[in-house]
Amino acid sequence: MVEIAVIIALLPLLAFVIQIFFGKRLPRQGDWVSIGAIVSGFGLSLYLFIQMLTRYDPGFVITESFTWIDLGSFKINLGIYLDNVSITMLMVVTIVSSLVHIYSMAYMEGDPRYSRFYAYLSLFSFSMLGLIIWDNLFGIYMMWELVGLCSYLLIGFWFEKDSASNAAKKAFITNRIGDFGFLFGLLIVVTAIGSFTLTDIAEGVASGKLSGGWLTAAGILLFCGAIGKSAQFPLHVWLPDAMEGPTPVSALIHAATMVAAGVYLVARLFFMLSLDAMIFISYIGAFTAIFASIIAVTQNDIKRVLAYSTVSQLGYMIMALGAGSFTAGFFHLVTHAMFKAGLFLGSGSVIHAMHHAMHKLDVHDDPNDIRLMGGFKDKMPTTYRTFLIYTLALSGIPFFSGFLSKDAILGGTLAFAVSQSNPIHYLLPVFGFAAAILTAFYMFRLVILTFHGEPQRKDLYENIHESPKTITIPLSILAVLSIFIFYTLPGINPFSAAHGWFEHLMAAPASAVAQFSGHPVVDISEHTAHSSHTLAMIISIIVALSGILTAFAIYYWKKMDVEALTEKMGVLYRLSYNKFYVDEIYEATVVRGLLMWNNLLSWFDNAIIDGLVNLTAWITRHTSALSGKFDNAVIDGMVNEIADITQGFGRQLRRVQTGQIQTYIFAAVVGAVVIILVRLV
Amino acid sequence: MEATEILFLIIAAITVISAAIVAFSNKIIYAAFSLLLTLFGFAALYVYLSADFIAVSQVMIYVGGILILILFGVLMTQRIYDVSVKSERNPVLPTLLTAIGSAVVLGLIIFKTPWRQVADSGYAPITERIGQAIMGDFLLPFEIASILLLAALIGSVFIARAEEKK
Amino acid sequence: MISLQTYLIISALVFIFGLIAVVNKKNAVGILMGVELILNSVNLNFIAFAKYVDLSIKGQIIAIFVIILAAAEAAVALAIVLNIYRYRSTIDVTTVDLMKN
Amino acid sequence: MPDLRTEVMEVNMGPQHPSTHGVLRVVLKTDGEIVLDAIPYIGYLHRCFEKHAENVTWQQVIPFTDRMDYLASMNNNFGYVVGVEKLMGIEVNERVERLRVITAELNRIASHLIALGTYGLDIGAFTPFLYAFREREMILDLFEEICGARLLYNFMWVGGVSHDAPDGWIQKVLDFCDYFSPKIKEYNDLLSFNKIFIERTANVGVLPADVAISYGCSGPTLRASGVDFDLRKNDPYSIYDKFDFNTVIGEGLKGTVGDCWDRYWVRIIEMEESVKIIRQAASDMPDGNVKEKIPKIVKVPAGEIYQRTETPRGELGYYIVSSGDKIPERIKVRSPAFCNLSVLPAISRGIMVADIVAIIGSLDIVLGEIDR
Amino acid sequence: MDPFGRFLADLIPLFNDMPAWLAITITGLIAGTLLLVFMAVFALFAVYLERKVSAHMQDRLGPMEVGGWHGWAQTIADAVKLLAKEDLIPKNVDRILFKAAPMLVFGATTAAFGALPFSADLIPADMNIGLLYILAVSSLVVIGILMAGWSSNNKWSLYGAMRAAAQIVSYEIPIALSLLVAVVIVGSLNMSDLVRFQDGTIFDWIFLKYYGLGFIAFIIYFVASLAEVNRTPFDLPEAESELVAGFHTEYSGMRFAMFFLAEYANMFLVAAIATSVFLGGWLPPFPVLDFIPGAVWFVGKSLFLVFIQMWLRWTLPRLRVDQLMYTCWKVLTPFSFAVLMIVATLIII
Amino acid sequence: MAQYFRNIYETIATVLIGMGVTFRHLFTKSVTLQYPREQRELPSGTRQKLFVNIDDCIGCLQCEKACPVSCITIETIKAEKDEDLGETSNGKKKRMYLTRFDIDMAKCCYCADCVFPCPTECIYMVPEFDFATYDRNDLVFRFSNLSDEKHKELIEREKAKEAAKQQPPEAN
Repeated sequence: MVEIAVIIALLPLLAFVIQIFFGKRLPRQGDWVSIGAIVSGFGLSLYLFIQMLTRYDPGFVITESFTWIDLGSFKINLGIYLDNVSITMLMVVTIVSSLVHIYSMAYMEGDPRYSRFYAYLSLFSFSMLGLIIWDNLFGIYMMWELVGLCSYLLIGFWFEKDSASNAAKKAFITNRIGDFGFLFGLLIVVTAIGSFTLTDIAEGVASGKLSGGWLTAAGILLFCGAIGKSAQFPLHVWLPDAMEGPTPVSALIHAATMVAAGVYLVARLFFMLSLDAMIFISYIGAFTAIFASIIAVTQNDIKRVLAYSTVSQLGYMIMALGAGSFTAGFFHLVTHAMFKAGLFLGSGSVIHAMHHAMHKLDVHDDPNDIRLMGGFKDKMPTTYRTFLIYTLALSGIPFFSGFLSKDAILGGTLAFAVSQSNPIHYLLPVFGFAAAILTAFYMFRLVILTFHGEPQRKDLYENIHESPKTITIPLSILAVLSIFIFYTLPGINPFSAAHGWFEHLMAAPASAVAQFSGHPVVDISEHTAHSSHTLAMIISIIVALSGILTAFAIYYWKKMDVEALTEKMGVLYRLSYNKFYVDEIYEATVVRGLLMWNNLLSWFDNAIIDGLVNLTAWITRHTSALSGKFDNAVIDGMVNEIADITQGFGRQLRRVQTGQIQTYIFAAVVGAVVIILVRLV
Repeated sequence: MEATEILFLIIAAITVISAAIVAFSNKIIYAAFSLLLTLFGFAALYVYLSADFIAVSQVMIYVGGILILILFGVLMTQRIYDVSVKSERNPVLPTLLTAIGSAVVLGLIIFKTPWRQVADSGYAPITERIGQAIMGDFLLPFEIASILLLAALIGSVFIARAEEKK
Repeated sequence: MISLQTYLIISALVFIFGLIAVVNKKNAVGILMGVELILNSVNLNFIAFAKYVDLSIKGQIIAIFVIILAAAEAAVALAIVLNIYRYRSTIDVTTVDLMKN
Repeated sequence: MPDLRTEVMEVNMGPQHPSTHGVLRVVLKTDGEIVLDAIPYIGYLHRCFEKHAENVTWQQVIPFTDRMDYLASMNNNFGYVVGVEKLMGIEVNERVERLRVITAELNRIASHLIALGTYGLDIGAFTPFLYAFREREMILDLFEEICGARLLYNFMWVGGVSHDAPDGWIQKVLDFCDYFSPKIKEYNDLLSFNKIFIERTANVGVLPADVAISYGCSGPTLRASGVDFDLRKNDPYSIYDKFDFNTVIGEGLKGTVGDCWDRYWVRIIEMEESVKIIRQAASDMPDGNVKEKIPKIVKVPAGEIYQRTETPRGELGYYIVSSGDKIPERIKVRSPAFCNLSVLPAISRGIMVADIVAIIGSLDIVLGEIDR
Repeated sequence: MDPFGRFLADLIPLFNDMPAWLAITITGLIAGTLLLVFMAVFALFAVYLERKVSAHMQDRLGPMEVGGWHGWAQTIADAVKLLAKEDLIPKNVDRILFKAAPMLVFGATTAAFGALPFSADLIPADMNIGLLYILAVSSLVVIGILMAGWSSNNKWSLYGAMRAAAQIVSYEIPIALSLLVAVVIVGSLNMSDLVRFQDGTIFDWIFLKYYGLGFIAFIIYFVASLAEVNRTPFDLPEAESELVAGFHTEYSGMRFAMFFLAEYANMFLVAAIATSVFLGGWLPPFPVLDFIPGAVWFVGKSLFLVFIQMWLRWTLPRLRVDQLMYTCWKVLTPFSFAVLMIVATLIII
Repeated sequence: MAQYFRNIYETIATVLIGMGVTFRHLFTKSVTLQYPREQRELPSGTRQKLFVNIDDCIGCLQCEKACPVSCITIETIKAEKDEDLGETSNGKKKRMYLTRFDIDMAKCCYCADCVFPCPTECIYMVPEFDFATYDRNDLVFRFSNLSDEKHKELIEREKAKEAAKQQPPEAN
């Protein structure tokens, strides 16, 4: 088991090494190396996955570790931690990664750094898989940074474009801010418990080595890493910019896997979250969900819409985890990975087609702009159909996977709100539903603008063609995987996954905090959970349908004039369109603040210090003018005498300062001799 | 007096005298080559101290490495038109003071300290113990030393390489 | 007859010669040689102490580290000397006084 | 801070130096192993050929031409006699022409053998040198048999050749051709395709075609730079137009066109081409009196001619002025090796001392011809 | 007492009665004399061999006159001639260093010979760090060469000396690393331990061990040792077509003879190290051949390697300085590192 | 990277090929001749040392004129009408006493230009090449075979003739 997991992770590393050194010289630039590695990884994961299904044991855990660094009293162990969650995650990552690898064969064809691209993809796959299987936070942190690096490399893959390299830098720096939090949290944990291993931490927390405020702080700080990586609210700014990278990268890294790493981390640390930390996490998630979906409504770049949608959905997952719905959050992670990757790949297909059309017509325009599309559904039937399935899934329409997980989340938050004494926590489900309606709205806006209606640009439209097989096949596979049935088995109830394998196997881990304090962190009774689920299901269907209807009303049937609507919404529209000015605010506060501090210092230097100096000079000048009027004979003599003495003294002193080491050595030796003599005699 | 002691005295004399030549020779190249003798003398003394591994390392690293570096330094920094390259000297007085001062201090230390001496343990192969110690107790300094060497390597290459003309 | 003091005396003498070389020579390479002498005399002390006082191999190990250090020092110092020579065409340390004043 | 300064060392390479192929003196300005400038100084072997020629009779000039390029005396004779015959309007018979072509090509092979043998020596391989000499010895034996001399032949005379080929000589020549062709593979195994040799010579001393042309290079040196220029084809003299052979030009097989390896390789292939010519010339050799046109006293009608021929080193040109006397008015020689050597400074800046040796060797200079 | 002492004591019972220090001194003297004689005889023989090998490879005969049968006495005559030659010291050389240089080179080589295991008994000095000792002492040769080059007051000599120094110092690294492979396998630096480890048949010799890795290490060592002794294709320090004769351009007569002898002795030295470390030293390839004395095997194997050195010399051209360094740093060193790492890993596993 | 390994492979392969060549030659017969004991058979026309069959020389000075380096020095004295110096082997009458026929082989350039004009084919090159000497003067070969007395006598006669020529004819 463990060996297989290690092999799964190491295969892409091998591919990376081969690619980076020999890639250019291999036939087909060696793409088959990377693809082969990840596909065999997928096969092995499938094997693990099937084993997991046959075992059907929610409590399955297998760990194996060895000592890596032995500093006597302090050891760093490295090891593998396999449970149902990580096996499922392996499955998700390898499947999406395999499909993206295959997809890229067509998408990246003819790129001058084709082999380099595959090398990066392989490196990413390795680090992501490694992140999943490590049994300790240190290893996870290492891989965490490695995926960050890969993300940086891949966002900036077309570094000739300024925007791409800037986006890469932005992503990297923003992530570092979050990682600082991670690091500090790590330090708190290791200081208190003395080990990085998850099991040790669990034991430590359970035995109270880390508790109270420190526990909360550790939880929140570790979560900071997730804020950065999963693009949660204050640090979400990098993800939309990251769309400058190639679309397969967006699908793989910035929709399905790496951004989910934050969620995965929170899921891994679920056992050590105190209630305060959970509430914090939950609100961050909820706010991000609503915030990002508002922005998504007005974006015109197809990938940006999806990016903000991703941010919003990640917020969902975080919110669910924070609200104690471990299973729901993780469930959404899995389903979302499938259909969001699909959405990105679908958008990539569209962009690919647009790009080719523009290239053919020699038009220089943004191929991502949905305002230039329209009516593509006849031209690209497969893309359209799959895209529609994903959109339905994302919007939370029954019979699709998204419905199940979204419903679980909303139910979970509702139950959480009910179980808490403070009614303010009803904000969480409210945010959730609001986000859901917006999600349905903007997704259908996207679908309608892209695939329905009249073509906006006839010339482009004429030259749009369906993408090649290597693109449509991954799309179809992902579309199939977005159907409810895969998640509810052995049950076939399309409205609830409660009896499916997923909910059975991915039961929330026992909270170590609860073990220590003796009472559960979040106490939700069976009944509350059930009733809230039913309620949430009804509301969410209504909400989703209303969102879809609104979208159709505005964009398809044109019941409302878009222009007028935007006029009417005014401030809100502009806020949304300009992404709530977050970037500008950062510019104004953080960047400007630093600059201002510099300016202040320089002003202080210029005004105060120089002023003082100038003042002294002025005084001196006047004094000397005064002294000039004095009786020269007396003063001159005195002054000259003093000057001579000073000069002579200085001249003597200067000889000490020869600038030659030997003199200094001499002096040092003499000094040492004198000191030792004094001590000895 | 035993033969080994006579040999010891000869070696000690060679070491000290050649060290003196290093210090006082006017020809830098003579200084460099008598440094060879000094280093050899030291290696021989190490053998007397039953530190044969260090003795061989001394020969290998000092003679085979550092001395060659120094010779390169001499050769590269002298205009090669004449073999006799004089090395100029600083004023004598500070040197004299330094020498006498440190001689007095060292003499006092050597003769006034009551050295806690242990009986001569005789010769025993030591290489293996050194290896064990370096890989065990002294692993960290060893690793640091290797990093230091690497840094020195890179640094010296960087410093010494000819700068490209702009 | 060969005792600890014998070694200490030899080492002290070499140390003093090294010091003289360092203080007295104008040639940077000469100074470097003086430094090597000093390092060697120190090494001799370490090894002598290891044999006569401590009866362990710690002294020898320190000596090994000193040798390593000396190697690194020689490499870097010579690189610097060569660079000085390249720019100023002399390695007379009394003229290399950019730090002066 | 003063300018960046490096220690420039001036080293004399030669006139007594193993790899200057004679008494050439090259003054190297070096910075360590890097050569900043290489200036050849010549004249140590100056013997006043041109002045001599103004003081001896037309026939007596021939032994002096032998001594210019002492490695290819036949070819030196060839140019001179062809020039004088053209001035005099003599047509020699077929047998003479064929004998001349055979000996000239044999001598080309001998000269190239020396060139590649000594080149191996320059690069440090000693053995190919002796193998090359072994084969050259056989050619010299053939020469000794036909004209009695092994190095300085005085074989081609105005109006004919000094000796007719003895019985069976032609067969011996053909036998030699059969013997020699497989030997080339041996040289290739031993030297040409040796990786170390390639590393030493390929991409070293690259002589671009335009530079080669502007310095007036000729022969294998020029052809190795990719210029298709061979006087046997481009300005045929004697009966070279009758034979089927290829002009060998450098292709940059192991490096860049015009590098040392190309120059070496051109010579190797040229030997094969020469063998081809010899086989054609030696097959069905006509009978005839080789001396019938040799005048008792050569008197050349007043006039002047510039006759150029392709020697192993390149274009050897005789500018012959006659005032109608028994003695030449003026003979000026355009020496191929001189022009070839003159590119040395141009292609040897910024390379290593060892490369200088490789370049000089690949130019295949003969000081006897440069200094004359 | 060391093995050689025991060997002598067995031979001459008188030794057992002597005071220890006298016995040690006398064995030392005997060993030294034997070594010197061996070196001189070997060098003369090697020069003769080289002449003959080169001659026959070039379809020549080589010396045929002096001494009758195939000119066997030619090198002896040459040695006598060199000894009898006028002691020529050029005018502007640094006389002290000029005289000291050949002695240093010769002395270093002789000293290194002291630790060679000629056979189970015939080891002049069986140190526990013998291999390291040999490497250390033979690195002294560089100093001698630098001395010679500098003191000659000749630019070409200086070139040669600088090249030699750079070359030998660089190639010590692959040499040490490839020898370390064997050291790691055996776990000892003692020369006779190294040999004894390979007891058995030819397949127990290190060069046939560890799935060909031993062979790679052996090849790396052999190639690097060619550079260490300035043999073709690494004979740049004395490249006659570039530097005339390198560091010994100005030497003649006896001093030249010392360089010359030291060069050939060095050839034997590196071959002997290879023999004892990789090729089973004094051991016969199959135990059946035990009746032949170990020293014969040892010298025979070493001579075979010396022959290969000569063979290479008369086959190959010479590298350029940068290519030389390339070969060392980018080919031999990485490969020897890799082999060392793999072998170490295999041993640990 | 692949280039790197290819380079290593090529180096090893070509070195082995070269070693194969030299190894083969180790066993091929050598081409050396042990010179003083073994000697090569020189071809018939070989041009080594000049030789003059002085009995056939008619003193026509053709060879002296043909020599580009003037290494042949001939002095002749005309024979009296009644003197019969004999005939050359190809039937030409000799009319000259050869008081001097010196060839300085140190100067000779072995071009054989002197051989061809000779009407009696008395000057030719012989296959003798090891005539090295310690003194350069020993390389001047004197072919005149007149005895000293005869030589002196002829000189006297010539002098007398000269004197006679210078005296006015009426003195007779």
